[in-house]
Amino acid sequence: MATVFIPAPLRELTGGRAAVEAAGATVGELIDDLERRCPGLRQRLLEGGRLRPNLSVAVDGEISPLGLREKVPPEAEVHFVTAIQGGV
Amino acid sequence: MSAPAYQVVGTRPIRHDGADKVTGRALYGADLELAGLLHGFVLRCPHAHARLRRIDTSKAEAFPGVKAVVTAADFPPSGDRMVDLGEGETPLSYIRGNVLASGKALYCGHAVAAVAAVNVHVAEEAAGLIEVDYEVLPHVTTALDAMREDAPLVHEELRTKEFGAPGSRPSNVAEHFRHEMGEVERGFAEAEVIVEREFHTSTVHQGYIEPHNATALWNNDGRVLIWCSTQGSFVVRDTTACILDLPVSQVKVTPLEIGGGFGGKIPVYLEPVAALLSKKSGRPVKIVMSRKDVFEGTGPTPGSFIRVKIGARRDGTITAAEAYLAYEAGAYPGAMVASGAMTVFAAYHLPNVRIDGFDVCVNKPSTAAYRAPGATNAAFATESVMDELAENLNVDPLDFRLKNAAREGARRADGVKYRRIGCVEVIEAMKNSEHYRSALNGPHRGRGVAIGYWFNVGLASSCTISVNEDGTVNLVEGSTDIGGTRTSVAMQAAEVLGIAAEDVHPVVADTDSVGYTAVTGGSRVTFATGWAAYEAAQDVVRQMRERAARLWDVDPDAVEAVRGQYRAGSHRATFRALAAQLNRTGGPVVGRATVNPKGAGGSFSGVICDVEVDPETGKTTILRFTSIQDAGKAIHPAYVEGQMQGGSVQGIGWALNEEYYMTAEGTMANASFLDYRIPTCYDLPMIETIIVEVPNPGHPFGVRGVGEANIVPPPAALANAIYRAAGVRMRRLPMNPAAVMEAIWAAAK
Amino acid sequence: MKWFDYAAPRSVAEAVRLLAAHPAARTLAGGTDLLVQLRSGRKETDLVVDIKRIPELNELRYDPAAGLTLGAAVPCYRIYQHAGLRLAYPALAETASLIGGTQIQGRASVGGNLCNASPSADTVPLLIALSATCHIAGPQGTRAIPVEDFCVAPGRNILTPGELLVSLHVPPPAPHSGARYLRFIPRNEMDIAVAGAGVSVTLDHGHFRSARIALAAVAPTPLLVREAGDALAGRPVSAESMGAAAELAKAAARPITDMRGTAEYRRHLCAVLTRRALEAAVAQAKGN
Amino acid sequence: MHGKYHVRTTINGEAVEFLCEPRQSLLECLRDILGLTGSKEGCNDGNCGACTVILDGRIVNSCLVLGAEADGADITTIEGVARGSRLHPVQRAFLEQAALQCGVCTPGLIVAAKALLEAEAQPSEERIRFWLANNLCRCTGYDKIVRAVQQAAHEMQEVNR
Repeated sequence: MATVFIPAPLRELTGGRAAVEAAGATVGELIDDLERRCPGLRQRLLEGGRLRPNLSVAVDGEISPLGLREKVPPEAEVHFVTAIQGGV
Repeated sequence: MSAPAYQVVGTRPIRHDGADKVTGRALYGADLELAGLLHGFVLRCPHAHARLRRIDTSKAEAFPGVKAVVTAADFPPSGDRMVDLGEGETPLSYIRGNVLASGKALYCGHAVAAVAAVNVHVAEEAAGLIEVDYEVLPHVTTALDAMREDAPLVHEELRTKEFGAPGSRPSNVAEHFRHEMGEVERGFAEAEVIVEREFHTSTVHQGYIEPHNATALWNNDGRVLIWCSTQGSFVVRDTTACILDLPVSQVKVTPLEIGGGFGGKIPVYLEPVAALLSKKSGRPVKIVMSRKDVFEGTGPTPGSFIRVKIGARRDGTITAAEAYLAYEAGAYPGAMVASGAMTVFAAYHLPNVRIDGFDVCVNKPSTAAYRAPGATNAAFATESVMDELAENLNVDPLDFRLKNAAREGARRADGVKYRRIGCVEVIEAMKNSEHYRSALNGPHRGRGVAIGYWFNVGLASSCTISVNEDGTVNLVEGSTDIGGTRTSVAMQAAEVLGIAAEDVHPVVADTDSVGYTAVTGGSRVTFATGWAAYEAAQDVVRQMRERAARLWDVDPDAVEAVRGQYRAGSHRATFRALAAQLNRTGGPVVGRATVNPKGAGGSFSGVICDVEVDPETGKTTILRFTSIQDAGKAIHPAYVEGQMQGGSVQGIGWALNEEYYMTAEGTMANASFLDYRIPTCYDLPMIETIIVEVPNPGHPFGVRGVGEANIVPPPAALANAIYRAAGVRMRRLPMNPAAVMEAIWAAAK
Repeated sequence: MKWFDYAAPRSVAEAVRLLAAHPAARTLAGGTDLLVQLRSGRKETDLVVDIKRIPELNELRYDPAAGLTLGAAVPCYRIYQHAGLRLAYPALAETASLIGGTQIQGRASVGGNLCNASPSADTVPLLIALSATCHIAGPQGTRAIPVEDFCVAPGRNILTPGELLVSLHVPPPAPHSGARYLRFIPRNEMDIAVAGAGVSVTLDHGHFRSARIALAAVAPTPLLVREAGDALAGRPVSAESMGAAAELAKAAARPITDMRGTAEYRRHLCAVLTRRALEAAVAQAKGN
Repeated sequence: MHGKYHVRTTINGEAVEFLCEPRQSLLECLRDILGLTGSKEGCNDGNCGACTVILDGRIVNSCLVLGAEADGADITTIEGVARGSRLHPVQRAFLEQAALQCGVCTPGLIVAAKALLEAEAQPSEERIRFWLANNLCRCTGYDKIVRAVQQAAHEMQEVNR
């Protein structure tokens, strides 16, 4: 089971919880499991079957360019963060 | 365990492109000459906000010497396609709209049309004959004004994105997000001292000395050849292909030397325009921006309004922190407020924290990255409030920071856990420095400190290394080199190969000749491209071990390679010796690697500065300035020092004199290097540097990108020093003499 | 930049003829103001008359009895390289080394700075304080006017079409006299004065025999404040007397607010700079 | 087409003739007519110093000099600083001190520093910083540039002794 941290604006859908356990080998599967536990979350995270353009996903603290296809090791931590652009 | 003794890493070789740079032979974009070359000039909107009712280019097209005129109408339609160009997903219509305005011009300086002619004087005169029917609209130029209900709308169709739930009514706020951890209200209830302050920062520009330039040839075979000064040749290729609706393979970008960027040369401005002009005229077209164009028509960093509230107990432990960040995105969304939010409290371990970020469109040039984008604005607020808190708690400002410093395992406000970081080590290095321990005597003098963080990025890089028979190697990579990274990348390959850095010949190749390489930004080149060079060199070593095995008739696994010495049993050979026999042992050896590394360890930076403030004029003189930064492992120490000194002086300029001085009409009054005051040589003391090395476990040599964190602390450190020198807390940038004088008068009332 | 023709007359007469025949012509000395204005479109012309090859405009002669003759086209660097001038007029040498930066001083001339007639011109307040006179040649012959009357409005000088500033004349420094120009700029160089004060003083046994005070950037033109200088005549050299003169100078200022400073800040700086300039001029006067 | 002006100069020790429009600056002539692209345009209004050349012994911003004004003048550009294949001490010092990053301000700074060291043997740090105030650099923060000029001054002193 991975621990998914819920961004503040979405905690209304998780009964105020900041973190939710969920099962899944990839981020996509995790979101499907989350949707079962807290309906409405998927629609807030995805757009057209992909992560919303202004969102990134971090698995164990690492922003992943693979998005929904990123593998999620057991006991991992998953965060949905606002997409951050690099810069010099 | 003591750090491994490296042969090349940590030394200071002369940069490979040095001779060209000091003799004037180095070829920058504006220096390019091509047969039949035409010169372009871009006509820009003089109004802060205007509808483009009609553009009549007939007189310009008839002007003698003019060969082509283009407007946005010449672009293929972009529809609602989204593109990811290394800066996160963005609507193509926004990117294309910023290259040539269509429908509305959103800021003074917004490109409206372009002319190509036999020389730039003719092009400029002809551009003056283009008749544009502007319907001037009301404008708004600050975040707070733009957030009001009645504010003029920059984009009528824009709705505020709130984490997946778009707002219903039109707004200038493109996005609002919130990070929250723990219980903030309870935290503030436990606090015995609370400081809450509001801060304003002005729009500032990266200020690179080389104006943007681009040369394009729409060749007769349909390929678009581009030569330009950019931080991302692949970004230019992909963006230009998208805007012109061409397959990527049809665009080839050759990056020439780049005269500074600091994030401002990541976006695309001229290349698609030059390409269109070339297509219409059938000749190569070069466009070079004037300094005024660079200020008004490229991507400064956001002006911002920030409110920070921090509570702490008497024992100096922070119990809660809250931040409200409203950043000006400029004409198109994307104000780097997300990175501001991520770094505003990044230096501290906070149990209870809430951060609200607002990305607000205004009628100003569309902002681009500027060295740790968003972090300097935020740190100016946080580090000023931390200084006030330390004073209230009667504790040394560094001890107060040390007590709350973020350590490995601490969670940032967005929940992500820190890996090994050097925040504590940087603060301790500041405390133990000769500068901090030295006395500062004399009236009207003060010392200020501040710290800052940048998370750095990995992203993709490619590299190939081919071995020459004389034991040297040719290294091909795709990262445009602003600060000497050709050398810091070559050094990492040399270390693995066990040869001298001078024996590696690095080349920054065009987009046809090297694998995809992401932007030169996010302090990533020495980290990520360096890693690609490390892996490519390992690939070479593997192949050389096979060649030795063939020579000695042993199993390749039996061959050991240590610092360029190959051995198996009694057999011995140097890299050079093996290289000389490549033809006999199987032909050329080429190592290759592509990386998309994680683990780009963030870098912490600190500043100690002593100032004197003239009580009669408010002018701040910097007496002494020290920058401290964690580099993980300094590959080329002189270049690390150079990044720290350059970032510090940009931070000093941002703090003391740089601003976009906007007129009531929403135009920039000081679009020149005379009145946009970047620091001169005569305004500064030597910039002392202390390099801290807390190795980044995520990199073969422990590298942390150092390019950006160093610009973050200076404005706050200077504000804190000015407070001790003149007794006034400055909460608005720039802290120029007039502002400090007015604060002194106000305090005296 | 719009096209224009170029001419380089070799004599004053030839220059005057050219200027009279082309009312829209612009004279070019160092070019560090004119070329920027032509390029930005703030000024336009169809003929640039380069006056740097006319002998009289390149004259730089100091004679203890007659004083200084400074050709209008003499670039700043020649001023502060001239040993005699440095001794007799140290303030003028120092002011010439303040303008812009080294490269600017390689071209910019005091005559050009004066003809450009910017309210914040750095050399003009000091020339006023030193009682310099302008020698002008034109179709109707030559005339001389005090430098304080040369600038008439922001960017406009007194020259009529066909007239040419040939040289400036500065009287020899009186015994026990001193001068100084101080300006305030946010940076330490490469800046336009937010405010400036040029003063000269002549002392007589611990008292002021006379003083002249002129300000930059606080009026449509560089401003001679007679009453501030006259107020010092006869008074003892003291903080009070100099402070009073500084307040009079401040009172005469009519600054505007623009991107380089607010009116209130400029008025405040007038008093500070005048006092500091007087202190420096007095120190110098005591020295010789 | 309007008439062009015939200019005869000496550039880096060699006699050079060219035709230019009166409105073309010396910087434009060097770069676009003579192909000497070492001098750079950073602002075109005399505020950044990237176009610094030596004109009749004095450093000037070549963007604020008309090509026509250079008739009969002696000009040294960055291309003329090295002695054949041997770098000038200032050039070497800039490399050894890593006194450049992007390099676009480097030609102007080297020409300015060379002129300073030919006029003054051991300029103080203050003097160096005052002399170079017109040469803007955004990458280095100037520290290593000043040290490079000091190193070159020391070396040139050794050579002359």
